[in-house]
Amino acid sequence: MTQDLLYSITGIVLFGIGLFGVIAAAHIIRKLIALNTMGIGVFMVLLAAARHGVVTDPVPHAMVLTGIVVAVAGTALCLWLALQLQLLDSPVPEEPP
Amino acid sequence: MWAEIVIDVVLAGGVITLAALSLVVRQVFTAIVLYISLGLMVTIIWTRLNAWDVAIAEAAIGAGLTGALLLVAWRRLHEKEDVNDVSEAGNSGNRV
Amino acid sequence: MFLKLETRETGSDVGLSTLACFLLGVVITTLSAALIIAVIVSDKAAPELASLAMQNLNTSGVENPVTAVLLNFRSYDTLLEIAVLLIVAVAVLPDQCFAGKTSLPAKRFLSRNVKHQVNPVLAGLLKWLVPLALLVGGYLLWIGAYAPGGAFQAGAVIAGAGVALSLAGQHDFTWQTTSVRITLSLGLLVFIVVAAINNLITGTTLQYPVSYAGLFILIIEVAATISIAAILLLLFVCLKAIAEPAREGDTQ
Amino acid sequence: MMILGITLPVLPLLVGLPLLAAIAVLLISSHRWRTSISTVIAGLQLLIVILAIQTTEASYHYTLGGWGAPLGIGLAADGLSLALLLITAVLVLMISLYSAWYFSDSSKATRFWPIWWLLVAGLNTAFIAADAFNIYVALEMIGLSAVALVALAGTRMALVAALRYALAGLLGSLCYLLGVALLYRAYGTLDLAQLSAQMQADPLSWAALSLISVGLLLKTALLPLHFWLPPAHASAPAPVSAALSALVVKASFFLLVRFWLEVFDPAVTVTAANFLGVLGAIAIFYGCIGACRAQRLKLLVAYSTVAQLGYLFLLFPLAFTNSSLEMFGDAAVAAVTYFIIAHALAKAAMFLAAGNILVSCGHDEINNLNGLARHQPLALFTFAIAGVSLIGLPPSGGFIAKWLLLNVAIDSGQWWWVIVVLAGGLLTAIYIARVLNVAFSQMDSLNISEEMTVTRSRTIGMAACGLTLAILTILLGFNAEWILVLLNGSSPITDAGVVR
Repeated sequence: MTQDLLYSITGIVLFGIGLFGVIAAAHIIRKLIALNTMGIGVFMVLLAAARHGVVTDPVPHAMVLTGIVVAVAGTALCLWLALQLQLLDSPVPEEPP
Repeated sequence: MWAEIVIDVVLAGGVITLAALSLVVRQVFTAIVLYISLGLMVTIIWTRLNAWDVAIAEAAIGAGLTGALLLVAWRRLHEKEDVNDVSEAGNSGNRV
Repeated sequence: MFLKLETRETGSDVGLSTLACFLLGVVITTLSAALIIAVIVSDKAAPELASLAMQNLNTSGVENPVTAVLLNFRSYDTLLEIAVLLIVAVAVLPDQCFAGKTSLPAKRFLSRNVKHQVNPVLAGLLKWLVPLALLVGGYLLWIGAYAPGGAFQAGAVIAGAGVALSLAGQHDFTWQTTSVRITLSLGLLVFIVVAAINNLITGTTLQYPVSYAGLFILIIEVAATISIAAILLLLFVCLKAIAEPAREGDTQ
Repeated sequence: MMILGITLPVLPLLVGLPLLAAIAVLLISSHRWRTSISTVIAGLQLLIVILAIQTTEASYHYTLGGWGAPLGIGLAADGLSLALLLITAVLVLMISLYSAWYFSDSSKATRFWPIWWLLVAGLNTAFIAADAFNIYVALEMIGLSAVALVALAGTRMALVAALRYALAGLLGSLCYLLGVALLYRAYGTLDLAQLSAQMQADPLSWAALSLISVGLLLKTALLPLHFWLPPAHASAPAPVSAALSALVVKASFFLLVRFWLEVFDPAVTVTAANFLGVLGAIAIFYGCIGACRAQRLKLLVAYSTVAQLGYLFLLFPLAFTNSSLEMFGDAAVAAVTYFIIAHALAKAAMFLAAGNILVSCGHDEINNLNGLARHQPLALFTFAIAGVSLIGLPPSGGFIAKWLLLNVAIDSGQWWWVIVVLAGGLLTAIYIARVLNVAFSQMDSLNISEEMTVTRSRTIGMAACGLTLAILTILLGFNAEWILVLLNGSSPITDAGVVR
């Protein structure tokens, strides 16, 4: 079994684990962890596809870099929304001057 | 050659274990810590796949910053745990 | 319907019944197995694109193939990605930032909070860590043209320095000023301006003249690094700002 | 494209212009300047699209950076793209004008305008994309900005809806990206035309097709994956709801058409196409029933979107009659494009009218809207015209759209879709009539919240925007050839130069 096949399969397994987590977990942070795990799985499939013996294809590397940045942006937005919700439920007391 | 294959198999098994563990552990905090470890382990895999650019970004953004964001949010969400239940609003939004 | 994708903040950590969990597990395992089989039985493409990228590397203006893809061959994607970051930045930016000409006293972006006591060891560590991170960030930015590194990594490391400062609690960041908004959008703005200038020079959007490609890429990367660092730091500080006051309120 | 002797790169401009607008409105603090710049740029964008349609041949392509596929990224626009770019430009102009009034005394305006323009940039990017990974970035731009705009409403319901929407959107993007990763692994390119040329009907293509389809269906909200749509579209601010229902879901549907009809067509089976058609048919009934049961006006309109999206998916069984696109592909695409445009105009008009009612009454509970006809005649008139188009009565764009759809269904011998289309129209009539019935009853007893003190000029301006769109819907019914000419000879299937 070659390295790229091993990591492709691992990537798909991670994707599956993450998918299960996104649907089954209840807590927003758990869902986000699962989403990020899915992302790592996809990145692994991409980077494994970039390996051709000695040659390494830079295009998937660039795609994964883009993907990582997009993932953190999405995670931050979700967390911000969750915190805003929390803020509606239990407003922060005004700090004494 | 064999040593490399063993390293790859161990790393692959390790990330799968960490990913599965971060799902099943009881405490959210532990899940976050496990996710950060997952990110660091994946960084090693990226270097094994000759993706050094990605490895640097993964360590800094994927594991580091995402982990910090999750921890900061967790600290706030964790406090008033018993009071808050979004599911009701979510359900009614769906049903109305 | 589809309660399973709801977002419960608390309660039990599993949003599904045991039976549903089991069924879901079976379905996902089957689908993953099917995907794995599809990957195993299919052939992999020949590395044509990889060799194509290597052939064109010498006219791209940089020596690191990943940077060449990010900022020359597929620079359009990178441009849009910076736009994605800007979306989230605007979404989480505190309301006061938009106030414009306010009566608020002009604060500096980074201010010292003397009231907050910090462990002297931590303070000493920070004194070294922050300049070091800035140095590493600058190095990553510069080396990105030749070796692994570049705007994203540099921006992330510099943002990391800010995160460390913010976590230590002795420094406050102020996002109220107009200059902050300029900093956030600088990367996108410079990228578009460079694209427009190159459109006038070469007649094609995002095509650099070969002899100046390195220079244009460096200009974009510097601006992008500043914006990426600012946005990543903003994301962290804004989340922390929502999370923090309540914590202090509780302990009082 | 040449204008006054200057060669304009039309396709890059359509992305660059909204991005510049986003930066400008982010940096400017004055409300008046912000809205004027937005209006001017929206007008400019419309002008560019119209000139692009008028001046040159039907299909465009552009090679960014001069590299060409597979190394570089290409842009492409065919008849379908141009039609969607046109409707986007029209709606962006009207919704921008509406928002200038809607957000005029609100602190939310400062956040709205930059994200709004970034959303527009994302939409234009998606409509002219010719590269699979570029589409991923476009989807993220659209998804994240749409979520941020929904959250602008700030209510608890809106935040929950936005959070669900965000999770669904990110999940969809990741499914899509895994599909692209598999494609890249097997074919070594991201360019849609090159993928299409090499495509084979093998397990990997089916895997990639399923992943990409699930990702895009999640974002288009086809029936079992629709759960996020009604709360998100109902709780967003009115102009945002209009844009979400009219444009955002259409972008992912457009990409779905691209992938099924152009890229994956050797791998698509009749069974798969029929499966989508059946889901679409169920969505029509489910959405209509949801709309009939809705208690709030905006939720009714949102459920109506679920139903109307169902019609779009009849494209797939109709186009893949006898597993070949040659017979009915063009006709089906033309009918559905017409449907998209008619629905976009009518639905945007409807949401803008609903926003008007919400602003002036302080609530939008359907049972308490008695006497609306006297209080808000303009908004109600707009709502009624848009409703006529949604039902598919002549003379309206919706009528022509359904008529074209029925024609294809009969020609291709799939009469059962005729029943679905007609029954859907009947159910639509029921929920539209329900609103009108309440609005015209007990003229004197409208419940208006006391705190609502809205200047009259503001509501009239807003109502005028909605009415303009409604009138456009009717005009579309009289001038069907406007759109059909645009599509003529450049359908995504027959024109070889489309993405190439």
